Amino acid sequence: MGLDSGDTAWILAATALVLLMTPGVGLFYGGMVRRKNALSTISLSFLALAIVSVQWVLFGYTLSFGSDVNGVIGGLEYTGLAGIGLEETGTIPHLGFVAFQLTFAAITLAILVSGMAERVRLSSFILFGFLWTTLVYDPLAHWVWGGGWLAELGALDFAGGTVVHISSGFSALAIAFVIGRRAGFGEHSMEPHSIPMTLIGSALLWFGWFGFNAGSALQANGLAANALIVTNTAASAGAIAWLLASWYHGKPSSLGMVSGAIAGLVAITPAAGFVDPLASIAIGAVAGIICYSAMLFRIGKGWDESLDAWAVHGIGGLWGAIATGIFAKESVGEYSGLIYGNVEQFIAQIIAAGSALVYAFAVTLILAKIIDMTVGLRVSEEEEYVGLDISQHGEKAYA
Amino acid sequence: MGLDSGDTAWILAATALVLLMTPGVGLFYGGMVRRKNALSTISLSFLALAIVSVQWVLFGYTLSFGSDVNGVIGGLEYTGLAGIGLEETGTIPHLGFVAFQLTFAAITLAILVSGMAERVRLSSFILFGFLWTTLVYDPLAHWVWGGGWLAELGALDFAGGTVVHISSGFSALAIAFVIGRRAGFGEHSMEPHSIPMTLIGSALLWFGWFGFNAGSALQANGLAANALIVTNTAASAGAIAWLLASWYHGKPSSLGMVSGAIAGLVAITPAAGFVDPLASIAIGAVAGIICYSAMLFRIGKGWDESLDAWAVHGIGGLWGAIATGIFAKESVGEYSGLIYGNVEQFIAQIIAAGSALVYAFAVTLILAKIIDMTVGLRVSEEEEYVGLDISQHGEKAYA
Amino acid sequence: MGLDSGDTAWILAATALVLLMTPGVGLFYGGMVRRKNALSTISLSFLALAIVSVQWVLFGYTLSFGSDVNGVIGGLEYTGLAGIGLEETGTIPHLGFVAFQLTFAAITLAILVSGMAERVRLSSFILFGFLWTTLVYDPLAHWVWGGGWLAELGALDFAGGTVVHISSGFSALAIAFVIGRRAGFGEHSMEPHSIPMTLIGSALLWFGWFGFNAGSALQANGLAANALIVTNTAASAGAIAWLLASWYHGKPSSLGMVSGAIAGLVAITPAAGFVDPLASIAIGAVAGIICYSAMLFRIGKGWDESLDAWAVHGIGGLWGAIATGIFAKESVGEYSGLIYGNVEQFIAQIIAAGSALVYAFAVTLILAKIIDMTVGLRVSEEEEYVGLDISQHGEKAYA
Amino acid sequence: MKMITAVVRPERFERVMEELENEGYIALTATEVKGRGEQKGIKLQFRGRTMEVDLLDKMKIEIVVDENEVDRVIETITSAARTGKIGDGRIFVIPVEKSVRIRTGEIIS
Amino acid sequence: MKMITAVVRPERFERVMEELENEGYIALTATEVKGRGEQKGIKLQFRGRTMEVDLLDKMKIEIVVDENEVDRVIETITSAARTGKIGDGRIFVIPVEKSVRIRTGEIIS
Amino acid sequence: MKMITAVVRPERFERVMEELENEGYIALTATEVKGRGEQKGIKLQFRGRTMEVDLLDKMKIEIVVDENEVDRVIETITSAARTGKIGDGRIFVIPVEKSVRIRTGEIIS
Ligand SMILES: Nc1ncnc2c1ncn2[C@@H]1O[C@H](COP(=O)(O)OP(=O)(O)O)[C@@H](O)[C@H]1O
Ligand SMILES: Nc1ncnc2c1ncn2[C@@H]1O[C@H](COP(=O)(O)OP(=O)(O)O)[C@@H](O)[C@H]1O
Ligand SMILES: Nc1ncnc2c1ncn2[C@@H]1O[C@H](COP(=O)(O)OP(=O)(O)O)[C@@H](O)[C@H]1O
Repeated sequence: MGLDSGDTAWILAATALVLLMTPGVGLFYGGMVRRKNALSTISLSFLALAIVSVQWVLFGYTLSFGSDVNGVIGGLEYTGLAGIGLEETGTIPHLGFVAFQLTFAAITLAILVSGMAERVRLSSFILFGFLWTTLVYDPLAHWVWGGGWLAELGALDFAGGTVVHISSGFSALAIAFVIGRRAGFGEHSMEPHSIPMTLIGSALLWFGWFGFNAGSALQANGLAANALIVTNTAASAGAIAWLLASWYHGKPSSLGMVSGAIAGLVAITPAAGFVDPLASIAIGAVAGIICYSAMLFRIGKGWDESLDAWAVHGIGGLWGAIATGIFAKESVGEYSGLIYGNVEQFIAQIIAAGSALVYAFAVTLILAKIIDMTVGLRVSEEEEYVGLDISQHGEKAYA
Repeated sequence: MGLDSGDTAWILAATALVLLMTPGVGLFYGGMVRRKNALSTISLSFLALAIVSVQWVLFGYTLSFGSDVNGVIGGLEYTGLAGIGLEETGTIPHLGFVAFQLTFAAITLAILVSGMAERVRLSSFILFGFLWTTLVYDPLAHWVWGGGWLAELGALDFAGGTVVHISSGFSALAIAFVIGRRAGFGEHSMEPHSIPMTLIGSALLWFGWFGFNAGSALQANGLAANALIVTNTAASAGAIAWLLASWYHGKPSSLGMVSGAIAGLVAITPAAGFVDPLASIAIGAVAGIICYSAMLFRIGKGWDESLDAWAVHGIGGLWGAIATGIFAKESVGEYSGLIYGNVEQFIAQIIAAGSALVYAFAVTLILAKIIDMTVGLRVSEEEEYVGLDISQHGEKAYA
Repeated sequence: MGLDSGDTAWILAATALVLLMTPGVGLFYGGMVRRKNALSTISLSFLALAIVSVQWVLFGYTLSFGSDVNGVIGGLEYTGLAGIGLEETGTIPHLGFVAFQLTFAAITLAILVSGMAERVRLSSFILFGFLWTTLVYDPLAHWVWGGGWLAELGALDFAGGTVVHISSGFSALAIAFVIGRRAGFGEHSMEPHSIPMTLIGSALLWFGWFGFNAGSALQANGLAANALIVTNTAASAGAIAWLLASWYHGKPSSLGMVSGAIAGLVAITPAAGFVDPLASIAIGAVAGIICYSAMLFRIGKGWDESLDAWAVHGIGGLWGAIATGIFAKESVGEYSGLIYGNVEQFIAQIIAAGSALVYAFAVTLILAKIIDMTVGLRVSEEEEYVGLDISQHGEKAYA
Repeated sequence: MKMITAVVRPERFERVMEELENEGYIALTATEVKGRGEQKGIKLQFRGRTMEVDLLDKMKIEIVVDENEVDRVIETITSAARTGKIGDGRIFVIPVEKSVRIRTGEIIS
Repeated sequence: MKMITAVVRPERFERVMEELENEGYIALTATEVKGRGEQKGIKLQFRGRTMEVDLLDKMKIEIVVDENEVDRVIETITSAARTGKIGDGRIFVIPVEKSVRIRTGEIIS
Repeated sequence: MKMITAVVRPERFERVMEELENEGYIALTATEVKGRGEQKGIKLQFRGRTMEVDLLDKMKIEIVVDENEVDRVIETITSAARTGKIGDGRIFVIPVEKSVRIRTGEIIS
């Protein structure tokens, strides 16, 4: 096909947009924790970016996108990005594709912070993060996008509902189970120390998500534009739905509004290149309500999956995967879903989502358990009481 | 013409840039209010985005850009974006155009928050916002850009000086008159609770405005580059002018500096595709001084148009519309202005700006009055005293 | 060649990205100062942008990129951007190139704030900034990129390691020497008032740097993609390296982590179009360690180059210039470095970096001294005690 | 000497400062506090339910003066801070046994 | 009257507020403070070294009550704020010579 | 017992803490406050006019000690906080009638 400068311009811009989402998650989370853990929480996002960036160049990319080995993992030909010069893949530079995909791997790890916020040891997070991205993210990316067995199955995941959101959401839950509740959880309130910081994070996420979803078209064309507008619509519908649902139960919080927007964004992610704008209203609105309910369920259960990655990314991603199988419309992305009579697609979606869910949850549980039993995942009681900013970083967020 | 991937890449990126401006306005405003209304103020911007996004997909777009009906409104053929597939309009995807325009509609409503900040009921804002965008924004967008009567007249508005800024600025004033002054206004000082937040908002606005103005070329070409550089220059000249003017009167505040930048950005908006860089210095600098004077005038009058949308967007937009008629240069955008001897253009600009002003102000006044008399626009005295964050959202911004 | 819409789309987007870096530097610095100087510090970045933007249009661009006069400065043919219409240079609009380059000039001045933070007079900064960009930045930009003598010499500087970082870093040191230490420096601690603000700034810098380096390809192609991925990798390696180094010495601070990221970004800047991803790991990691050591050295010396522009930009830029001469790889950017046997390139790099360093340091020292002796560079003791926000701007950052 | 501790509405703080200054009482120390009065703050109606906002922002002012100044200070603060509505605040007078100026070390009694 | 000044853990502040309310002590003033106890805060182990975090966040509560209420208030606060671990805080009782309600100007007792 | 309330420059706070610790006075409570002294803060010259900055950031330290320790505490604070320039602050001594350790409920007198 040859390089297309327009497609390349878009993939470069989209990569920048998605890159910003990782610190965006950090701010989103950082505002929700207590003041004494603000820096820790934001820093773990930056660290996720730094660790995954280096790992991706060294061998993450090749594990994900190297030539397929038995449907489960990529070969090692791109180790250290060897042999990738300035040439193109499709209509964009191969290195542009590498960089774009890298930003997805990075943010996925950053989302996981939710399950261990305010209590994880810095050194253990680094170790865990490095292993998790290698053992969970890279295989999943290969299965779905790298020519692995889920791709073979015909499962659709436009921009990472399964690979990014189901995997991170359920992994966060697994970690939360292993690391245990924060001291005082359920006994006294743990109010967000700066909701404006969370709103800034949300703004960056909404903004970056245009790169996430519309960039996943890998071309600057009508499909990318479709992905962009359904992304925005689902976010809006999700925000309104969660707001109304929480209004019904009490006060319509601004935190609920942006959580709903993220829920909508998550749910539209796998569907963005397959559904039309009207469907995206439904997908977003249902996401807002389902994820809000999941959050209430989690709180009811007393699970301290602290910043709701499970409720928003896990459950939102699951709904998105299924919704793709429901609403996919041939004129948009060449595939049809349940409402157009295609049961098979619907089933493929469920199998893919379920497999990713089980794989991510199980491997994370084991990995977290091993780390916890060896080097220890959690800080000491005193360190937690004092806060991670001082105990892990020797810093205070605000003077 | 066929799809151009470069133009498409630019419109996608520009859409993302403008999208970020809406939360940007939220932060810009949010920093200026008192701590107890910080979340409310930021949230109203997010809500403006969510409401308008859904309305736009459902029928806002077709009211604005559907086939012309008597010069006043668009037809209904694009209801629910029906019939808009992946094909292009001009050289970009039709859905890309829809999304780009959407971001303009959203930010316009967000600017209006200025006139009701720190006292509007959340539910009434939602109702008001939905009606305002339908009754004021959509017709105006149609008149100027959708083939309506102002387009026929030959009025120039490159990126929305009339549609976005005059309309939102004067509407904000109308709302301020209907809703009344904040309790304690004029009696005790109401200091901005976080000017750094306002500066962050300004940074996002300046950044996003490149998409706003240069994106309005709808192509990635020399005209877009011209729009970009005059945008930056006018912002800079505006910042310097307001700074110096306020220095002369007292201390050169940072709030003044960024207000001047926004004033410059507003003023160059209608002109960006018609004037050259030297003219943009004049346009920006004059905007800084005029808008600063308008703010002093407003304060002198005791009007509580609280965050100066009228002074900056209304008056700045008016000046920009007129300035377009003065400085337009044929070699840039094919039209000539007053200094090149074209009186007609100058008059067309004044008619267009005046019509938009009157229409927006009058309809907003009536709409706000009706809502105020029925469901009530304003919170109770106690709710206002306690602050909207607690009374409307049940939240505190900072713990 | 004719205009390429894809290349143009990328240069427009990249310009927006780099634009955002200037307020990004403001936030990065603003978080590190004491609360009483927060607005002043952020505002100086905005002011740098405003001043340089106007100067650039008037004569800065022509001094840098006008036709070469004896290898030292550009001619005056583009004064007021005269004669630059909508036509292209290479494959992008000439005005796009002007705007892109402008953003580099602006951020360079903003970086300088480090050397005078918390004590410079607002009016003197404006005067200084205007003269510095004219006397130091414009000539250097001409020497390296505008066809001046360093370009002739064959020195490589892909995106501004020499022009932007060495020049600003060493100039900041010169100013720090002239203006003197902050009152109380070394006697009592001066803790950063908001590290989250610094982290937000870092996020914007990392994001914008993709435009800075990948935009410098001036085309949307494989080279741009290479620049983008090496940029991200070096940032990550720098963050990890500084974190580990500071961990070894005490606690791994989040401030160290992002300082390391910036160090990596600085160092990769001149090299981004010449080295491959594996080299960028080395360049970034070494930058993290060298710049951290430089910071310790500076503190040991009792130099109050307050926000470490010298340690991070000056020393990081120096290392980057040399590293380009070491790691340049023919298959990436057509040049070879020391490890591929090309000693000449290595020497050219050292000469160029050294010349820029000496020129910037010397001229800045003289300029600062003259301003200090005439109008005075520094505020009075009382003004410094009260803080620059109140004394220079009449404002408080937070109410 | 006595320490007069006044808890006032934040929006009246400026006026209290000015009035005190007019009366010649310049020196004072101010703290941002939160308070709840006997009436338990403010009650809001929300969808049929009543919601109480009990901790409201207040400013606390501490002024140390000679015994014979106490009444005038109280009067000044009271008149400047009063709105007549619930939440206007309290003034407490506490004995001070010794007062030292750090700059000189002198004891002010 | 007496001013009861209690410095408590911030995470116990809510509970103290509630218990006081249950006992009928509604009015109070609260301030965010930092404190260091006799044990010099909390010691952390870090790579073989000991690091002390001596200034910890606390909440200070001030309640002015009649003399005969003092013990009950102390008891209420003590039982609500106690965890039994170092850092639970202190209560100090200070004499108040006069108390004025700004809204009415009346002197309370 | 006495409560020693000192208002000091924030930049001297650390040093005061250290000196107190050296003298064996570990326990204390600190609050960020704003203060205005008799000299009405700091006067700045601005374009021919004088501008007053009257409310400046200060740190308030409260230490409750036995009566016989009072003078040594005052001395320690005074020497650590003094710069000799306007704005160094004040120390006030207030009687404390009772002191309770919440952790144990014991009364420290
Ligand atoms: N007994 C008390 N002890 C401590 N603080 C008090 C007491 N009574 C009132 N306050 C303080 O005064 C503020 C105003 O009290 P409130 O009862 O609402 O005012 P009033 O009844 O005088 O109008 C409260 O928020 C609280 O900070
Ligand atoms: N003598 C004192 N003077 C002032 N404040 C004190 C004093 N003793 C304790 N405090 C306050 O009480 C808090 C808790 O003290 P700590 O000694 O840790 O508690 P305890 O020993 O009662 O468990 C301290 O952080 C400090 O704010
Ligand atoms: N009479 C007073 N009552 C309450 N606080 C006071 C009083 N005098 C001084 N202060 C506090 O001490 C601080 C320093 O006072 P200042 O008069 O400037 O110091 P000095 O005269 O001792 O050098 C003030 O900002 C204020 O917080």
